[in-house]
Amino acid sequence: MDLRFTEEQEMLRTSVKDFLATECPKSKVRELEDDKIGYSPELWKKMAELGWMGLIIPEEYQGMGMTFQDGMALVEEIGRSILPGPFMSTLVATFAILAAGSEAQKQEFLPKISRGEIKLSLAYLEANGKYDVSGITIKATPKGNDFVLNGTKMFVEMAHVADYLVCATRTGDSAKPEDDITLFVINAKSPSITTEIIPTIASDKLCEVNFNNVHIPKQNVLGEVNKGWQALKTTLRKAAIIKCAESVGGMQACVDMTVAYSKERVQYDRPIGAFQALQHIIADTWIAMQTACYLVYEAGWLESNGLPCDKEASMAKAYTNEAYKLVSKWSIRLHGGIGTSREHDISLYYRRAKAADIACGDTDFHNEIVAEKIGLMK
Amino acid sequence: MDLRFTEEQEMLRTSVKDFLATECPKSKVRELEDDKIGYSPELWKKMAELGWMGLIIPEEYQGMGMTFQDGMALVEEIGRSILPGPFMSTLVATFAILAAGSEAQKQEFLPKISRGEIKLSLAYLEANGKYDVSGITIKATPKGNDFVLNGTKMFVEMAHVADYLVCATRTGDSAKPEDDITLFVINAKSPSITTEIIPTIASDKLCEVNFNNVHIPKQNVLGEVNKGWQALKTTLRKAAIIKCAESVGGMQACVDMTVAYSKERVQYDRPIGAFQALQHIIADTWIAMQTACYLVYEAGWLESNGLPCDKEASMAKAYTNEAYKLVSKWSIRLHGGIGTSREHDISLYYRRAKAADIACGDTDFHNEIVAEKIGLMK
Amino acid sequence: MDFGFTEEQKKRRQEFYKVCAELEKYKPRGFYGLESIYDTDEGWQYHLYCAKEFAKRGWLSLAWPAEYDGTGNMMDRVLFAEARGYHGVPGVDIFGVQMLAPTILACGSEEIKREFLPMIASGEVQFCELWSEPNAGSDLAALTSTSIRQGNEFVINGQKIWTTGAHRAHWSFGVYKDDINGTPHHNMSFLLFDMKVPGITIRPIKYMNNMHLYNEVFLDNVRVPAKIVGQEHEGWMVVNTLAAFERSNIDAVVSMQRLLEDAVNYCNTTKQDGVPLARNPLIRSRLAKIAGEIEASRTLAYRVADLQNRGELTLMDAGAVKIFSSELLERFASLMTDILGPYGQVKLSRWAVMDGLCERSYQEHFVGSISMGTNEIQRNLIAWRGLGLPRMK
Amino acid sequence: MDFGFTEEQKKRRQEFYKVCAELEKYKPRGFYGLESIYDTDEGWQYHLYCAKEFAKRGWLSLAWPAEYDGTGNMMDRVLFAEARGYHGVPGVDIFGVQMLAPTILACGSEEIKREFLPMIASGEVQFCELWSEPNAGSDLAALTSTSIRQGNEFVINGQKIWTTGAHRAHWSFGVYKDDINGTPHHNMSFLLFDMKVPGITIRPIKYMNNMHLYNEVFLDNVRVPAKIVGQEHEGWMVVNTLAAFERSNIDAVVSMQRLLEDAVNYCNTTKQDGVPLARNPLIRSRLAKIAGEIEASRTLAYRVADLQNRGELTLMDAGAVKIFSSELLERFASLMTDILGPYGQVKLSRWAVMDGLCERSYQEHFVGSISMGTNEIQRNLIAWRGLGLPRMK
Repeated sequence: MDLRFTEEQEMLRTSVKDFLATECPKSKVRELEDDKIGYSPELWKKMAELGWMGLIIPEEYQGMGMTFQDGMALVEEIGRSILPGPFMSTLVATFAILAAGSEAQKQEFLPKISRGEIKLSLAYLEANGKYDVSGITIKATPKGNDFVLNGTKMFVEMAHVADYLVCATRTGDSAKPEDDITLFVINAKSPSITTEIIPTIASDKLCEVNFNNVHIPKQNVLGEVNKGWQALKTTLRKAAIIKCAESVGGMQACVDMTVAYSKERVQYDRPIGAFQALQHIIADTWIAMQTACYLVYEAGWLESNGLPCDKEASMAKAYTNEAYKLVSKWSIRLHGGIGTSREHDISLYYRRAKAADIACGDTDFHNEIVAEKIGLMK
Repeated sequence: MDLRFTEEQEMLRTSVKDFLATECPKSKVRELEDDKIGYSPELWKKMAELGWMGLIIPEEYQGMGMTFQDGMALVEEIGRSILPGPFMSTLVATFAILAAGSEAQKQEFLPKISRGEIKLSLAYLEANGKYDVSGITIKATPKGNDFVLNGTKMFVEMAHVADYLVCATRTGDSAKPEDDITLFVINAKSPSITTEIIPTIASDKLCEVNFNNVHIPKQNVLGEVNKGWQALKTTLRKAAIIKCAESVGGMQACVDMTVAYSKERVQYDRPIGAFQALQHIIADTWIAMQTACYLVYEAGWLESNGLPCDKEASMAKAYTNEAYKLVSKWSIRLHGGIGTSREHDISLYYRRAKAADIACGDTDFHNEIVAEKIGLMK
Repeated sequence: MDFGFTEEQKKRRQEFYKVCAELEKYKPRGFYGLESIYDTDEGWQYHLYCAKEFAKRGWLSLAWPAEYDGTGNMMDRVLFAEARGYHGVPGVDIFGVQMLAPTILACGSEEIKREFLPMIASGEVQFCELWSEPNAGSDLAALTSTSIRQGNEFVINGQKIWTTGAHRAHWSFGVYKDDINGTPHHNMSFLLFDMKVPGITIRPIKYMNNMHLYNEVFLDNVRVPAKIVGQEHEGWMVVNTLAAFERSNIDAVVSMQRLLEDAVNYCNTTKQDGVPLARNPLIRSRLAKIAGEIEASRTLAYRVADLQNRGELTLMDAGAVKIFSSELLERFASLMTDILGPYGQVKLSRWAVMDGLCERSYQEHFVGSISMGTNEIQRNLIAWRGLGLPRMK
Repeated sequence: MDFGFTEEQKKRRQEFYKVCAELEKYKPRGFYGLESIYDTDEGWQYHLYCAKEFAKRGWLSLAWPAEYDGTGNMMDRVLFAEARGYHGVPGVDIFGVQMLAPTILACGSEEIKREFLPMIASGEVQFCELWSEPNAGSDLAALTSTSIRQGNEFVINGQKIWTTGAHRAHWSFGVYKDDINGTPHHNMSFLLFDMKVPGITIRPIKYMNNMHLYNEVFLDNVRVPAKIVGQEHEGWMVVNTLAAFERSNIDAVVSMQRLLEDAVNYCNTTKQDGVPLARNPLIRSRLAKIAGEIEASRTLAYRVADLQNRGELTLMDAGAVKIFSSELLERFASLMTDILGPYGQVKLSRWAVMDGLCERSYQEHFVGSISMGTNEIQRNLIAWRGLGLPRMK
């Protein structure tokens, strides 16, 4: 047991932090929130050059071949700095290709992802808003050498700029909702696909995506027809853990900013950080952040080592959801008026904390998984 | 609208407070906790002389004819001072007789209650631990001019010294659980009844009561056969509100004691009450107490005026359950080591807060009633 | 203890509800709370329209003494606020009607009363509060903007911040140091002036969700006639009088009742797997808890009104309402966004549920806990003044 | 970052669990936690029996350096604690083994080490901590009991309070003012002495549930040989060293894992209306939340052990574990008594569910949040020392 980041990870963290401080300051974040596209292609190119998109992709596909935990270290910094754009969505889709892709598919997509040539997203949720597998209802029907897809996916991150969508569909009528899920990699630029940005609290460009008789060649099935659930489950679990890493970074930023502000801001002739009631609140936010950290790190270690971790991933996500909302809420409270303003950075985290809570399953959803995994009878 | 106690109530409060301060100091409370009988007959006699048991009984039955709200004012002081014994159990049983008793029954029991000659208790819960009507399962079967009762009631307060039990039984097999409830007034001294004290957190003498072929004359039916539910429901609602009044008094005592202690106790060269973090905790306990107060007072006013208040009573009980536990917990925390000791008074409240939470329906039970009453579809 | 209303009060309440229900019909979509009053022109016009309707009926001066055309009973104000809150209708200037008017009644000279009370009651003149400064947020004693007397005028210089609605208001009230060398708490005046006088620059400060509520107000040799509430140099006392009125603002409390009904309705009509959300035991339990807390904050507001009626309101009681109701709104908004699932994050749009109000509340609740003296300051006041705990030097 | 164990650690863990499972078979009914060790003779005998079994295997000196027969790895201590916590088995003196031994290793002279470490490792000598005084609870600097040197001896006078297990312990460690006129923090010594020397009077202080855990200890001209840990007059430094070991006590953390399993088992096997409690969505949600928090406190305990292994443990990290785990136990106990309904209040008896452990925890959790420096003091330390927030004068 050694609960430190590796030296390599520490270097990565520092470089990511420094890079984003220069390339994506908070003024840029705010600008991208209001921007229709919502990301900076130049920045994307630089990130690709640094190898970020390929970080966890094996070297044989032109990635850097680093571990899932290394990826978490990167994403933690992204969460700390806040980076709008299709990085996270592409990463999650990459998990799906790694989990289910054939060798040919990996050869086709992973090098392009590594090089930053394509952006992806996972199309999972639907209008019903359900996080579990029964929420997937849109049907792909075989027709000749194609499948034909109709229906609507909701809250698809950055779909409006994605080149490909990894889409979870239903290809049968089995009684068990897990049994007839099929994943496709779909060219998002198809004219039969329309996307529309849903205005959200984090302005993070979640989209409604409509599939209107989209023809998908059979070779675009990711994994086997009707057998997509296992790979999707793995993908969603990894997505949840990596989202937690992002939140952990965000929480750390909140605590750091609040500590710094409370040392500077003077009221009643002393820094507000000298007031014991505020000290205790700050200490509590630090504890919430710290406990979330190690839950998340543990889940990440298990995932990275291929060990079973459905329970730990769900514990981490449920806990982190609430911790991030709590920490960012108190950070605003402690900043006072300025904290509620758009020109101050702290509310960026508060709004993202809510988005992070929703992404990859909310607290109730994950707690139900935990309930099962600790052995509570269904 | 006038949210002050009446002058009469204020006088009553003062007299109860002064009386209990002299007659039932905390040393006495502790003694009675360890005592097998659990109450002081001399004290009981004095209380009767003051008219407490008959306070809310109409004058025609030798009571003082005061209102339910007046009763709450009395009970609030009992909660503040802590008074072990069969006062509350007798009061609750009195509600049942008032709600369902025939004129003859009222003539028989109420004057004796007023004079303190008999002690009563409501036998309601069973081994299944359910608060709702479906929890009542023990059967009374007609036999000649009697009913024959068999079965076990649980958590019957002070049953071991009660002269009579008001017992909720089932006298039919209707599909609707509300439909065949019958209430009886039963002579608790019958040799076919055995009682055993269950050791509990508040040492408040909750009993297991076994009915072994107890013959009950038909004239002891309270209200009509199979029609007991309405009266029982009213009784339980009044019991819940009056329990809240007791808790409100307990909370006030907790806050007062903690404020006083924090002004006296010196650490780091100043009274601990000067530490802001503790000030804020104390302020929060005060707010919790204060909010509970007015919820409870409102429910009591509605009840006292015969207005519908199932919703408000359940809101008050659910809120007060949690508030009292919270306030008494923090009161111990703020007292530090001494607060955890048996020789200090504060833990008496903490233990009673848990008992109060359980008595007359816990938080989930009452919140479910609230859920229905605010219109959430079943 | 009597929670009941007189027959007259009941009748008046009915009237309040009737008028507010009518006004609700004209409410712009997504109009919600204080923020919507000041953010858009449409919202501001709607607010003024409602104000006129209320003024017509004498409802902006409800709780004032009879000599100033009021009923003299705070309970009327509460009942009116309930009706407005329930229907989500604006029209009552929280600064002019709710804070300034009672302060003037308590501390104002007859001259000030005769000039300003009718102005406020007319609904045509809206106020803002020139209060906090960049280095004087909670700590108002630290303010540095000055008002220097020159004959019958004051010359004001300085900078105010977090001024809600400064970009809309016609008049302002505020405090300024009028005696730079004076002893603390005896060196400021509480002044009223027209916001259209020269020398005032207003810079918007956007709220985190981009709404325009707050402003910075720069005062550069602003020359105004001397309209003082209370004594010159003794503005601190006036500030404290006002603070109690400010914090016992119960409109926010009662508006939650409506949000609860809307939430119940949403849960009854929205199905998941064919089952209404209302049957989800987690939702039932959580909404029931919130409902109890809303009822608690309502009774606490009644208590405040009752105390006000007898002139017994303390900062402790006012602070309790403020703390409890602002933090309740936070919990409620948080719960509602949870119940809505992925839709909890959606802003007013064709995808929005409940017109995006939950997403908005999730951000706007901070207005309650931070402004008008942070909840932390309120807790200090409860501890110090209410419970008599020692103040650390 | 590596949360894994070596093969050797896994093997050792298996051994820990095996032995503890065996020892559990002899556990008296209702034996639970620290309190049961000291309360009854039966509990104390069981504790000593387990101690002997552990001592035999060298497990009381696990994390000590190899030269004192340990493995030198804190993780072994954690794994051992997990096994004990899981099986609810005593046998490890929290004062001697968990606090004093590491403190002696860090600050003790070779002479002290050679005398006391084997004593502790034997499991035959149990310690108590003479720490708080009536007017020095959290504020240890305020203590007034004295130890005056007379040649090779000290004469001790004063009064200690909240001394856990003083009525059972063979030896004590504690701090006393050894220089009444000395400068603060350089005027006390950390002394060890046999509790059977003359002049010691022990008065029980019953816990709220009547258990005998705490004592007052009166020291009246107690004459003891000078056995000092650290330097004379410099006991304050030793106290601070010990504090970190004290607060990172992870046994309490891991014992919750077992309570969780018992709770799950109870909910699976107890039916209401024919349906297991486990299917109640409220119970599912609440137990799941607690389970996540237990896991969080476990990982935090691992982190503390990891830091200790590198000598990097700070009061901040130790305090976080103490705060989080003690308040978690409070929430857990509260939840469990709720789940048990009316049975949540029942003490060990024929009506008790889960041997009345929930009712006990509901009271005994305060031991965690109040002793070893209240959680409020811990929060101060995190703010001051950990986060560098300014300390108000």
